[in-house]
Amino acid sequence: MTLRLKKILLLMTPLAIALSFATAPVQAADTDLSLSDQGIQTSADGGLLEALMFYACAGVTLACGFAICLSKNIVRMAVYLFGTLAAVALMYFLLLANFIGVIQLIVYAGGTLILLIFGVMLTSKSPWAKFEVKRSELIAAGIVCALFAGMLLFVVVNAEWPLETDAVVVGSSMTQFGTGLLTDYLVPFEAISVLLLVVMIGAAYMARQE
Amino acid sequence: MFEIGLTHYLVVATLLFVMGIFVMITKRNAIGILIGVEMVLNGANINLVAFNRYNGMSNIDGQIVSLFVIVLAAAEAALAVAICMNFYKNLNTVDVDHGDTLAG
Amino acid sequence: MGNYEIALCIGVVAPLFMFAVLAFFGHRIGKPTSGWVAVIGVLASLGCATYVLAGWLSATDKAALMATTGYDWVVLNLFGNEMPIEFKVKLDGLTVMMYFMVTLVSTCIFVFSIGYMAGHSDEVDGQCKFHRFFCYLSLFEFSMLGLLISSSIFFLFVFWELVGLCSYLLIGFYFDKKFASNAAMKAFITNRVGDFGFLLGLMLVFVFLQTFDLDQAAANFRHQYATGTGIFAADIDILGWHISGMGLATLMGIGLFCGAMGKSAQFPLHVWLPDAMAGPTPVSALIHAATMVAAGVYLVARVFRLLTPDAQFFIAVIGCITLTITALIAIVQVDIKKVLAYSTLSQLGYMIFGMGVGAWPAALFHLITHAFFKAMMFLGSGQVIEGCHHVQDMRKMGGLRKKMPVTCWTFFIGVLAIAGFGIPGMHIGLGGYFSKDEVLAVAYERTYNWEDRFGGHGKDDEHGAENAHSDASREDDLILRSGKVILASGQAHDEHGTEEHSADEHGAEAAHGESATHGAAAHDAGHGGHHDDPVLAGIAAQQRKIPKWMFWLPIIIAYVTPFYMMRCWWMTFMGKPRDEDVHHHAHESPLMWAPLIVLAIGTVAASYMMFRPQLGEAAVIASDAPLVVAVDGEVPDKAQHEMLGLSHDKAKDPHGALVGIVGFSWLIGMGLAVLIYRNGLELAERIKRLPLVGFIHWCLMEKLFFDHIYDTVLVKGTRSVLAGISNLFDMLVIDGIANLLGRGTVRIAEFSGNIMDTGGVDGLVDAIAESTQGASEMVRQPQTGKIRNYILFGTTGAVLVLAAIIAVVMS
Amino acid sequence: MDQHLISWIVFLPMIAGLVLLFVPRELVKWVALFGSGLAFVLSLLLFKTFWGGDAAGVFGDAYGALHHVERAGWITGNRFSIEYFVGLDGLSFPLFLLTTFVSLLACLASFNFDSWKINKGIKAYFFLFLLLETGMLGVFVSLDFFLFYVFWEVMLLPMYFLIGVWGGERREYAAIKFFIFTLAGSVLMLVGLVAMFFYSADAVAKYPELATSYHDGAQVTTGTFDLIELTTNEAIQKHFGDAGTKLLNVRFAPLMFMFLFIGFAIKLPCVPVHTWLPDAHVQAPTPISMILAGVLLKMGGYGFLRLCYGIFPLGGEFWASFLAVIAVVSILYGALCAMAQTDFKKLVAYSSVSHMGYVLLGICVMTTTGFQGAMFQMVAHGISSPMCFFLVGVIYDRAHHRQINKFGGLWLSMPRYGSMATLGFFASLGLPGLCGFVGEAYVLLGTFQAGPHFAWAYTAAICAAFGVVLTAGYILWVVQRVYLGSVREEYKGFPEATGREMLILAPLGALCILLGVLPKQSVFDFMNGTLNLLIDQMNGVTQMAMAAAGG
Repeated sequence: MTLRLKKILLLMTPLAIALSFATAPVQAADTDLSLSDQGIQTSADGGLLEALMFYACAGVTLACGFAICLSKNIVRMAVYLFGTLAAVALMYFLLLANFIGVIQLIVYAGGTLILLIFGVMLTSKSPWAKFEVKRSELIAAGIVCALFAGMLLFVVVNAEWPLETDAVVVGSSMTQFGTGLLTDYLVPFEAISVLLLVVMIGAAYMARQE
Repeated sequence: MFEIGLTHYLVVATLLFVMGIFVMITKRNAIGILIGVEMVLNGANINLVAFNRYNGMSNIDGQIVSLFVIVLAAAEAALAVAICMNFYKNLNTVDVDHGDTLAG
Repeated sequence: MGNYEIALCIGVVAPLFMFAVLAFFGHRIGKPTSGWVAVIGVLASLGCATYVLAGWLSATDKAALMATTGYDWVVLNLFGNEMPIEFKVKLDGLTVMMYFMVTLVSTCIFVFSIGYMAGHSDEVDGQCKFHRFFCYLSLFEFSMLGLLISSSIFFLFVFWELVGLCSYLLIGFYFDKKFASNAAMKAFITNRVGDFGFLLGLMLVFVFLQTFDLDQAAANFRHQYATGTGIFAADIDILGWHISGMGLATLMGIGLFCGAMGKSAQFPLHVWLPDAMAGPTPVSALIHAATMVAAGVYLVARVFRLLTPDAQFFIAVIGCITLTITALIAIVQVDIKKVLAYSTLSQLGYMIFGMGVGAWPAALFHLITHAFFKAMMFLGSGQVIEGCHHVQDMRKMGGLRKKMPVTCWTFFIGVLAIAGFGIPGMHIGLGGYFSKDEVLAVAYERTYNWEDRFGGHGKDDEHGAENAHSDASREDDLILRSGKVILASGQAHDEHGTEEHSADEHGAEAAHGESATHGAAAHDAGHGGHHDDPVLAGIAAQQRKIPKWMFWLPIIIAYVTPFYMMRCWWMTFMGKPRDEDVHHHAHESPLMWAPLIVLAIGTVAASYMMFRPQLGEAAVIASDAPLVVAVDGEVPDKAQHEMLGLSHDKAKDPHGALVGIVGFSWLIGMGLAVLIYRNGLELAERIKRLPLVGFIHWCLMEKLFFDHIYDTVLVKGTRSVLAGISNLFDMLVIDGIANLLGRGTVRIAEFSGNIMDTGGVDGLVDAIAESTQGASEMVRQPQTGKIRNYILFGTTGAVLVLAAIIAVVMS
Repeated sequence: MDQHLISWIVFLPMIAGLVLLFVPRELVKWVALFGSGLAFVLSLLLFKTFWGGDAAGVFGDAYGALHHVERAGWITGNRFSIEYFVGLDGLSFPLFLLTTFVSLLACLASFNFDSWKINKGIKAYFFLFLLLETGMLGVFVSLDFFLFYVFWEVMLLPMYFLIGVWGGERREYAAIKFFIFTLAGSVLMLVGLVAMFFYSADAVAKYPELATSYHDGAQVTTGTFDLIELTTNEAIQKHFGDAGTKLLNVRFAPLMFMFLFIGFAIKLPCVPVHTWLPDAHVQAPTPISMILAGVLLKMGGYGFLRLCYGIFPLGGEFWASFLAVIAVVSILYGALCAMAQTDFKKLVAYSSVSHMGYVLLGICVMTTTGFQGAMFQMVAHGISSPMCFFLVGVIYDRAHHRQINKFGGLWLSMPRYGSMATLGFFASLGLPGLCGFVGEAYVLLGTFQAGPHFAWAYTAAICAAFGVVLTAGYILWVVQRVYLGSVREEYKGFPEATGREMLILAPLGALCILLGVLPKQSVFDFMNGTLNLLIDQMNGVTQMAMAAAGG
């Protein structure tokens, strides 16, 4: 099982990255065009190509998530997690949220994941340390989660979402972010920054050797 | 089928979310739990972004919120790893099941 | 109460008095004296007996001697009527003869026992059992005489049991010996089995004949037969077995006979008698040869009038079987007392058989002669055993004739008597020659001459004429007898008179009210010759012909008997001594051989003197019953009542018809024995080695396996299986159920009790506290402190909330 | 004194019991002996009345024929009156006398109290003993059902303690078993008591014209506990016997009969409620076994005659076949169980079951002879079985065990005792000339003559007669194993029966012989009158019922 997932992962990841970079310029071009106040109509649906890419990303995301669920080795989990995060990032791109996608790649793949690996390295005697879980717990968790998933999917599928699919992309997302952060979302932004500071100090304090 | 809509993303997000929960429940390694948390957050993020996208992109509130989420996730990760190291220092393990000294 | 009754009663009570004396003061009286005390008692009885006998023989009107007054022992209640159980002295020819015989024999035996027990009494243990022995003997004497004089079946039963008790005590006299106590127990229980039948008969008599008095019962029986009422109209279910009328009457007869089967050890209850030889030899002589075992025959003679043809046939069959098998077993016995025991059984079989075929006087005659010579032989054997220091094995004996001549020759007389020694054509013979052969003759009549005999009397007469002259030497005997016949018939008439009278009384008492016809009916049944013919026809229709084998088996045994008796005698006294030691000790003491001589004389006398004619007269008693098909092989009817003494002239001389058959059986049998045992046992041993003979010998040595079968099937079956099972059932099931109920109740009590206790207010408080605690416990349970569990619970909660929401939305 | 003779006899033991609480320990047994002895002597005075067969019965104008009557209101209310009403008739006199006699001997038998395993509390023992005697005497004399019940319970409790405290190894078990069994019976009796009271009230209200009382001729207006009234009053009998009278929707007479019957059957005892008997007997000390076998069992039979058949003859008719089955089973089954025992005392106990089966059989066929036989059997068994139990007790005192198979040859080491033992066991074997025989013979004859009325009677009589053989079997077997045979080493030096023991055995043995030889003078003359009257009464009721059914 895990072997096959590994192969899928190895096949899919570079493909996904390539595709993402293939689509990126289009966006960039848009941004350029938007500057000249005459937008280019782009329909919401990217057609077959978009579909294929979505399925690829979804597949990689879910496959890696599943692999995380199954694997017992913490290092492998971290690797699979990287796959997940990357695939999610690509999905952001497909969702026309390039900035978020980039942030995702940088912060998660770059920061958090490394942090995790370090945590692994520092804490476990052997990086391959395994902690067995009782089968009963597994079954219980499986059942509960299956139910949860089932219900959520039921809701998700059956709900009528107020959609405006004929949406028009206007302007660059970066400017919108800038204005947004400094106008509407200034207070949360500041709070986050303070929080980050506090976290940095706290983490340093906690992790230090006395 | 090839008309990818909101629902597709929501399904993926849901599954990822649930998988995260599953990982949180079934992994005794603190780092493992952290990984589960990350998955959950990612699932949530997918939702935010997807709703944003399919609400006509008139504004990007969803993306901003998801940005905040990512940041918080990073902070949380940093803090969590620090906690893990403390945990390891005190109990000489990262098995969260040994962290039940507060249980009555 | 006439003198004779008083005399008889004194004769009965005297031994009882001596019994009391010995019981209480015996240990003080001391060794030889206590024996003489007992002898005084029995001598008193003998005196009374002689007085009564003399009076009886000389009396002209015997009916006047019959007891009239009685003593009401208890008063039963039957169907609302008073029914006394009366103790009345029975005074008739039979009683007088038996009484005299018993007292005479027992006197001799008492005297003998003094000498005998002198050697034996101390071997039980340190203390002297001498007086106890005579104590028991006196008690037995009392019971036996009481049995003889009791005129009611109920008292017959009472004394019946008492003699059984004495037999038990005396067989088990050496009760420290296991075999002795076993034998005693076996004897008593076997008798009890017979008495069970006796009780059944007793109950039937009580309910249907409504009296226990023998004569009264006979009268009622006759009346009921004549009128077809009472038992002949009865129709009852016993053990799910429907039985009525004549069948019920037969059952009654057989039931009464069962008692006799027990006491006189008839097949299949014969097993106890050989073992009873464990008792001291005088006891064997008195109880198990002369008197008690003969009581069975006496009982049959007494209830003869209540027997139906079928019952009689049954009796005959039993007797025939018994006399055959026991005689065969006797051939192979080596213990001298065992030989005598089996020969006793065989002779008892002859008597019972005689009763069965209707040879009433002959059987009783044989009883008396047999009592004499068998007692004599037993005492002889006792003499031998005593002399040889308790050696009973004949193979160790031999050549004792020089050491104990008196014993030897008296014993020889006994052998001759039992062998039926006699010279046909001359009036010379001993015991069996007259008594046993007469039984055989009657059997012959019943077997071959019955139809034409029953046809009519004319035929009888010429038949009688033709062998009337065959034996001139017994004519005088006949004359003697016929001299009494008139009296007999007169007595018969008066007896009927009394019966008619008592019958009337009974009619008055009886629940069913044809008392008017009753007396008349009894009268007719009693005298009326012309009335009898249909009755007789009815009987003839029912009565059975004796099959041929039942005639020929006794004949064959008549050849076997002399053989084994002669064998016994020869092995003991003749030939060369086989065991020097034994032979050396052998001796005999006057105290012990004197009684032998008396008994020898008695044996000879009994064959000739008054017994047979007296019994012939007494036969009137037996014959005046409707269902008795034959007395002395004759149909009893009016004519016969007068003719009784004479009427059976065919049967009178056995050797008229049977001279060729049994006339010289004694000679042949004894001769054969002499031939085989002439010089030692070698020839016998060689014969024994023949193949088939060997097998037969083995079977006979094993007593045809009766003991084994009874012991395994009945005794062990009852003791181990039945008793064990019921005991287990009792302990496990019944007691178990009881305990179960008990415990169940206790449990329930505890349960409800607890509820009561904690059901109060404080209990309520406790309950609340407990429930709170329990709840908190329950709540506390999932607080494992494990984060993962919390997540799980949280998720579960989410799932539930979501489910709720979905449910609400969907609905 | 004379007009209160019975009360004196009944309560004298209790008075003695109270007295002995205040005397020094060594005098206690003598006081007890004096009490029971005086009671016995006084009861001998009763012969003055009963001699010569003048035991005219309970019934008819029979108030005068009940002897030594004492009656006084005890608990009286406006609706009911419970009287202290005692008296003697032919039914109770022999048993009354038997009770005083056996109690005296039992008291004598307890004289070696100090040598018992449990010899503590001699005062308590004798006090309870005398209380028990009072209870038993009271049961036999009381003619008021309520009083009867009270005495019944009074007798129950001391027995419980006597077994439970001074008994053998498993005494508690035996005692509680005895108590529960008997109590179960008496509860049903209590139901019967109440029901009979109220139904008698209905009866006198229903047939006032018939409800003339038997003693003063006045009309009975309320319900009554008076046993004689219940038996003889036409109104009550008519109402009880009426097919329409129902309780719990069941016919009254059979139901009530069964209630009372069960109570008495447990006491008798008969299969299958007999199992308390072997345990109680085996565990109880010897004197108490004597009392149990000699007197307590008789209360069952007495109760049958006095209550069941006196008041509910129709119930007797109704259940006759059922009772006969029980009786025959008891006879044979008890004998077989006895045969299987290895414990001497248990064997005697089971033989009691067998003998009491004859009592039930004789009663249930409802013939005069049967009743006489049953009564005689009770008296005879009351003589022979205490003797047997005491005989067992004697060797138990010497050998300290009761294993039949471990004995042997005792007659050699103890000749006098051996002779008495033979006498006693042959008496209970039913040998003619001894007391056991007459009762059995009467019962068998009485049963057999019931044939025309009950078709099964012939079979029952024959099966019962077969019990004679079994009885001989087990008695002779045990006699052989214990008394005959060669004496064992360990029993060589056994001391001969002491004077005290012979003093107990001799009267019993003498009575065994006397009753066997002169049954008429010794027993029947005293009770025949009453039994005849009882039978007449029963027949009258039966005919009345038949007439009612016909009309």
